[in-house]
Amino acid sequence: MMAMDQTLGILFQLCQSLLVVMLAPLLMGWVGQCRAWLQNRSGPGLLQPYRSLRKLFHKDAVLAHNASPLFRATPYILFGCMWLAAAIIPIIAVDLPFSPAADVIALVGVFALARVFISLAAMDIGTAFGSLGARREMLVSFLAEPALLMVFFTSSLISHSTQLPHIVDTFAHHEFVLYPSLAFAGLAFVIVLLAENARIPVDNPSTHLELTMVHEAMILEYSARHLALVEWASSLKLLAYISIGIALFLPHGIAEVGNWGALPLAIAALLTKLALAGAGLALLETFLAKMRIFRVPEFLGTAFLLAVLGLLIHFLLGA
Amino acid sequence: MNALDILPLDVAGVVILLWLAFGLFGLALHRTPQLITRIIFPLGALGALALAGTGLWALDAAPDVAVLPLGLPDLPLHLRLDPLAAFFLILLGGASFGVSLFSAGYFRSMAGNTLGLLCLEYHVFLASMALVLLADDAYMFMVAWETMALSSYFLVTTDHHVPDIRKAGFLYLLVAHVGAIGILLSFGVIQGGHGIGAYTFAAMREAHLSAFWSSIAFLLALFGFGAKAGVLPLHVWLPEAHPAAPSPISALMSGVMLKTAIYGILRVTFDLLGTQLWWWGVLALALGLITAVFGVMFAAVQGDMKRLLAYSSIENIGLLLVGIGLTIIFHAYGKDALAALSLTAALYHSLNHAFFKSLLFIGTGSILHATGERNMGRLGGLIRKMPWAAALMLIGVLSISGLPPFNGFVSEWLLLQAFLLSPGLPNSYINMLIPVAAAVIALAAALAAYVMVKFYGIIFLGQHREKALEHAHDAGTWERTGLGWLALGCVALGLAPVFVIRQLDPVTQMLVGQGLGNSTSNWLFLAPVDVERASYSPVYFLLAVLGVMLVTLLAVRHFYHGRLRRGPAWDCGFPAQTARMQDTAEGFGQPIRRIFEPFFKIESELPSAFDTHPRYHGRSDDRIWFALYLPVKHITEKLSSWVSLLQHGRIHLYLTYTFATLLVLLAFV
Amino acid sequence: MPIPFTTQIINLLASVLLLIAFAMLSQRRILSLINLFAWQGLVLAVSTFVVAYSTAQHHLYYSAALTLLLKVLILPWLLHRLIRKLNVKWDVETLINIPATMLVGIALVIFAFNLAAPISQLSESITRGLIGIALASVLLSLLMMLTRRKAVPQVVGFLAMENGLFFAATSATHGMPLVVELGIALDVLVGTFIFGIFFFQLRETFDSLDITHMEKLRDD
Amino acid sequence: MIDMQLMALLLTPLLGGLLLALFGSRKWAAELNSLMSGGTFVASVALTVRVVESGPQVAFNEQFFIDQFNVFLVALTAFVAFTTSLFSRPYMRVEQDHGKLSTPRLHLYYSMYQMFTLSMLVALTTNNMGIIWVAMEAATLTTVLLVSLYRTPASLEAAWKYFILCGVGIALALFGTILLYFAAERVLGQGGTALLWTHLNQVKVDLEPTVLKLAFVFLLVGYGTKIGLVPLHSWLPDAHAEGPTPVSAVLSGLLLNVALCAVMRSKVLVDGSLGTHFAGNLMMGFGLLSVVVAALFLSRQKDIKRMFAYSSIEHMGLITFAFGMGGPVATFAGMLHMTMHSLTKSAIFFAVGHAAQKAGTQQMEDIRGMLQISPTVGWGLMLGTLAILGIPPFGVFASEFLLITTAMHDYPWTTPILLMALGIAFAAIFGKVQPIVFGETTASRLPHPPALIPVFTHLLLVLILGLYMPPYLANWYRQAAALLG
Repeated sequence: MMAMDQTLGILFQLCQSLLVVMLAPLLMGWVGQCRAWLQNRSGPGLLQPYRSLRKLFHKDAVLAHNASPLFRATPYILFGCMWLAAAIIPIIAVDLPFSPAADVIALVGVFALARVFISLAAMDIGTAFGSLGARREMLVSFLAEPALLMVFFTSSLISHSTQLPHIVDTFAHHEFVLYPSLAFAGLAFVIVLLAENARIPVDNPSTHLELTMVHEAMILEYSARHLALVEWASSLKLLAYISIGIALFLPHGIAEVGNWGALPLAIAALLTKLALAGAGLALLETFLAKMRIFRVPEFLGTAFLLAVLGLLIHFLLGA
Repeated sequence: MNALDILPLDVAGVVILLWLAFGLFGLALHRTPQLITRIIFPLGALGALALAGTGLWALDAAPDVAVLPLGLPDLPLHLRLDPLAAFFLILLGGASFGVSLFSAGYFRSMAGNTLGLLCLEYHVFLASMALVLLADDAYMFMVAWETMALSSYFLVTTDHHVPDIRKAGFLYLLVAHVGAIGILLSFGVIQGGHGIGAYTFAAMREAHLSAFWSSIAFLLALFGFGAKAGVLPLHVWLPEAHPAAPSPISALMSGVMLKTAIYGILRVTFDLLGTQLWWWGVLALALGLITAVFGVMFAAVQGDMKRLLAYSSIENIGLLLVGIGLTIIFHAYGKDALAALSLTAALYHSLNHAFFKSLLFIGTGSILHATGERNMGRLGGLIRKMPWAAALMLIGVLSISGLPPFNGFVSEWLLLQAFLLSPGLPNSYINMLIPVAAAVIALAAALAAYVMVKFYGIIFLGQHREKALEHAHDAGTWERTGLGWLALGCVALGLAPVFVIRQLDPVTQMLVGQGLGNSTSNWLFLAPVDVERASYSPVYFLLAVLGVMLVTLLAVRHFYHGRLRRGPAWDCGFPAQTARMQDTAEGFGQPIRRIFEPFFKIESELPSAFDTHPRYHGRSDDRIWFALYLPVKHITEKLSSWVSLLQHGRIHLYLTYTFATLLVLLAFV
Repeated sequence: MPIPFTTQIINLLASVLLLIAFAMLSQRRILSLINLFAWQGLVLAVSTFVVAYSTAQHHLYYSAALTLLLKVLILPWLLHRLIRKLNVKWDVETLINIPATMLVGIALVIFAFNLAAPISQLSESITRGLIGIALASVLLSLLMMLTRRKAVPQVVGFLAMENGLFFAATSATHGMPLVVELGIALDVLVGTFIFGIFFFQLRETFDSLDITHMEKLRDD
Repeated sequence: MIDMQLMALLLTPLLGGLLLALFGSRKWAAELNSLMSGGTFVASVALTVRVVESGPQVAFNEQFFIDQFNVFLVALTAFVAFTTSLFSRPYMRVEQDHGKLSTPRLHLYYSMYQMFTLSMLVALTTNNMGIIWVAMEAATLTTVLLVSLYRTPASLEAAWKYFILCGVGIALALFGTILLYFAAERVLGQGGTALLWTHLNQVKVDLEPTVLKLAFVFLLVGYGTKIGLVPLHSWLPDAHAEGPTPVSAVLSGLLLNVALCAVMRSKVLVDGSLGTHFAGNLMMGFGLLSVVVAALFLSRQKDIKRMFAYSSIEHMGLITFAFGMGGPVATFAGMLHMTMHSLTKSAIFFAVGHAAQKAGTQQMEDIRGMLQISPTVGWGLMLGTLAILGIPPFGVFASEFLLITTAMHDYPWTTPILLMALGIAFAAIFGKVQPIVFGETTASRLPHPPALIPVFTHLLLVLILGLYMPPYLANWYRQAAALLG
């Protein structure tokens, strides 16, 4: 039975890993498409991200003369980290054998690792925009990261664990309880999600206007397969974040431990939830306006405060 | 004598004596500097390694006591090697092994006289740190403690021709001395009865103090050791002294010496004082948080790479103090398992900090040698000139930023776990406080990453900001070995936390009466409480990331062509990209300065649009210096000037003093 | 019990001693000051002699003779010679005016008497009350030292203080051991010589014996 | 036997004084001075060995009395006087070369130096409270001549103040002595024995307390002036700064101790008579005040010798405080501190002397970078300063540790005050000495090499005693402490 479970787990794990890496560009495309619809444009289609990736992989890479090995290694590290992150978040099944290797704190660490590398790579060439982007990215993150950690803390305190599967299990399969603290945490999480994935109002993924860009400024020097990996990693990151959101706040429908039969249902539920989240994201981006960079700390500070408030409410109400 | 009779303490004693002897040899050999660097320093490094081994050996052994026929008549010098001391000996030996190896290369071009003296001071410094750890009575402790301060003071002022360095050295020794006074007072409060024999630690352990006096002793110890550790508001010396010292010395001071202060706090709080009160922990926690945020905030705005690292040390000391504070709180409420967890976090972080901070500091030494420049605004692009140093320091940077799978992450993880386990304390205020504290820790950790990206990016990446950097050379063999050892330490401590924590068990057993067992037998998984609650496996983590990277790389290589062209960087339509367009160190810190503006005392001069020679000038100062230190100085000066009125030069007045004294005394007889 | 005649004489001499101390305190002329000092020495010598006679202690005779020689003859002569040589005959300049000084002096005397009262109770011999007078004259001389502006009166004050001490030593306690007295006398003599040397040096260096010139060494 | 040894001790400096009075102008006067001082030191060692072996001794018809307490001071005095004479040889030659001193002055210096040693030794060894006074006065007179040796306006002013203030002080001490005699005479009867300390010590319980109280006030104010207790200290910085450096060294290192020894002798009697802690309280008060005020004075000093003079006040305050506390450990600490202070402070003055000569000034802001011009002088000054500031492993720390730990137990409220004062003193002194030793130099080389053996001998002794105290030395101190109670 044990061995059976383990094999099953590994299968689940592989399954999810492949699923996320294939699904991520689609999510990107879906968000873009939704945005286009909301803005009364026809949009490039759901598969546009795949086409872009394909095109980028075919191109010749151009590297600046002074690019160092760090610059070349970063896309792989980025991609590796994001894939790992997306793969260990329980979205289709609770029992993933790889999950114990990294709990939520480690998950935050993975994101940080990727971020530090991309920021360093941005500074490697030594252009004005690269370091500008790196600086802004780190600025955004140093406020977003603690907020994210606080969000995790709230849910960890409720479920008495920092293990994501365990958290999800608590929320999804135990008695349904309303957690007011989670409302605050959820709000904070949305803000963090917007900030960390370079979405409006913090950053605009579809602009290359020098003075406003953050993420795009960092990857200006990347081309071809490197750029493809970076873009892919970005979409994985978005997927990972949305998955976290789903896992923490909407885990219902996820497959229980060793439950084969629930798997198709779980995948279907997941796809629905992802589609809804993507649409919601597009909606938010359409309604909000990009803010000045120095308003961002206030915005993220709000998230941080909300998250801490959530924690305090948890202590106050015990929920 | 049987070989089996040799005890760890004997070995430690021999190493200390050897260090002292090496120092004297070094002084004697000042005519042949190459002998000092090629032989004495590597031998000293071996001694350090031996000491670390001894510490490892002594962790599991029973405490070992020795009384030397030296010292005061009724208070001979007592030595004791218990698990706590053993752990810090490992830290000392491990970090100084790398630093000593590095020094063998680093000091090669120093003039003989200075080098001989430096060699003496360096080894006395090492020996005195070891003696601080081994001391088992107040006198021995104070002697070792002040010798440590003194030798490091001389090391700091090695380059005493620079007025700023002298100033830094003075400030350092002054604060150290004031701190030592606090420690001495603390011992005086704890003393175990009358007579000078009461000043052995053994007697102090037996002393039963009231809650009031225990608190006084704790506060004094916190003050005294805090001054050495750089806890706010006693930190002012640290960012001055660390940059002033030669880099290996900064490494030792920051990596090891600050830990002796942590050791002191632990020794007094958990070993000498019988009981702990919960509010001590709250105080330590609060101080630690303030220190951590303050340190990292100031680190972010520094332009001098060693100053930046010094402020980062303040931050890390803050984190350590937070860990200690948590431990006190848990222990005071009888939650010893949790106390063991937070104490493990603190100890682990001490060890980590010793490695990565030493690594970074000696790394700055290599950069300094290669470029002669400490100001980050004049560096840049060194990764291409110094690939070895860059690669090894990258490990340090990632470790200190608290990124998995390196060592900084492990201790941060443990600390956050301790926070998460805190609910359930009987005091609801503390329960409320702790999440806020955790939030602040998270903020500090995230800012640390910011700081380190700045540090590494400005120094190593981008284009050379100065022409002269074209001629920079990489670190030499000895230097690489030293850097390599410390980097190896960072990686090993990051990958094998379970092993390390098992070694820490006797220490936590000794201090809080409980060890931190690992709930799984699997050495790959770190699960301090329960695998259901939390677990982390750095090895799997690393393998996974590497595996994914490898798969990606192979896939990319396999399916697609590997064509690559080199071209100029894209110029965004500007006519020319120059190195001056990159972010400066100051520019990189600017957002932090803006966000935390009230905490800095900012002076800046912006050029107007019509200046023919526009110059920007700005500095961010520490408000505490102006709010606390200068007033104290002024008050003392004022008092002094009042007192000086006594010495007015007029003999009539002097006679009047005599007369008045006589009359007053006679009147009161 | 009637007080013995010798005691009456000693008490009388003690009062005279105190009177002279007051006179010195109020004196404005330097020559008179030195003369008063000589008179004080004489009183001291006589009182020592009387004590020696009444207690039949032979070494006190030597003391009396020594005092006569040193304090009445040699020291005043030396001081006269000095001021002649230094060509200074000015008035004594005081820092506080004389009446105020006198008032302080009276307060001091009351203080000294009160202080000495318990000690006087102890003594059953002739010395009753003498300690108080000796103490008063010591304090008065000290007061004189700290109110005089010039070097010579200050030294005279110093020597007058020694007189007070001698009086205490011989009359109040019937004399210290001779070896001590000899030593004291020798020291006083040497001291005076050194004073003399100093006067010349000071005058040479500062062109005056006004000690207010010597206020260069200060910290304020 | 003991008579002979004592005679050797006292006659050597006397002979030295006479010889130097005759031959002080000769070229070899400096060597003769050292030789005689060396002889005195040898005699003192012999005497010490004897006393340590066979306990307290009286000599010359009970006029002299040597116990463990004063023999330790005798040895210390003779030793420092000897090393100072070694130091003064090159120092005085340089002064002569610079035209600051003429040969007749040197003549005076050498003979007075020996007479000064003699008077201190007499004051230490005599059993007669009256003779102590006489010897102290003699010591004052000889040092007045030494302080005014340069005959500059400043040195005359300093000597004058020294003379007047100490003269008045010592006169008050005489009054105290008379009162003591007054009390003693009623118990011991008239005549020679009533001032002998050994006799007084035996009958101290019977002495009249009111008189003794009064006597002690006079003695403390009187000898306290010589010790340099605040507020009676005013002469001390002037005299130290303006006299020749060897004189500053012996004044600080020795004369102050001798005066303190006289106070201690009186304290033993007063304590016995009163049976209260009256004397101790007074001494503690003076000590504490001296420490605090002197520490505050330090930061405003510009003249290096003046600064270290204030430091001497501070340390004498500490010692007085320790003796005031009483008890075996505190007294032990006081004596240890006396030793350490004498050795360290004289070493500092030696180094300061050389440094000031090289820089041509005593103004600290003009003395810079000693390490560059003469590393040994620089290190001597640096280590000496650190030692006197109570930095371990130097012995000053050992005694301060004992002192402060005892205070912590007996009078806890005093320790923060003491330690704060020590902290202020540290900041003041170290802040000024550091640039003198470090940095770029302005000084020049001198024809005569500095006498560094005394400096480093002293510092080495202080270092060794900080880490290891030989048992016989500890026993000796302990016995002496027991004598003082």
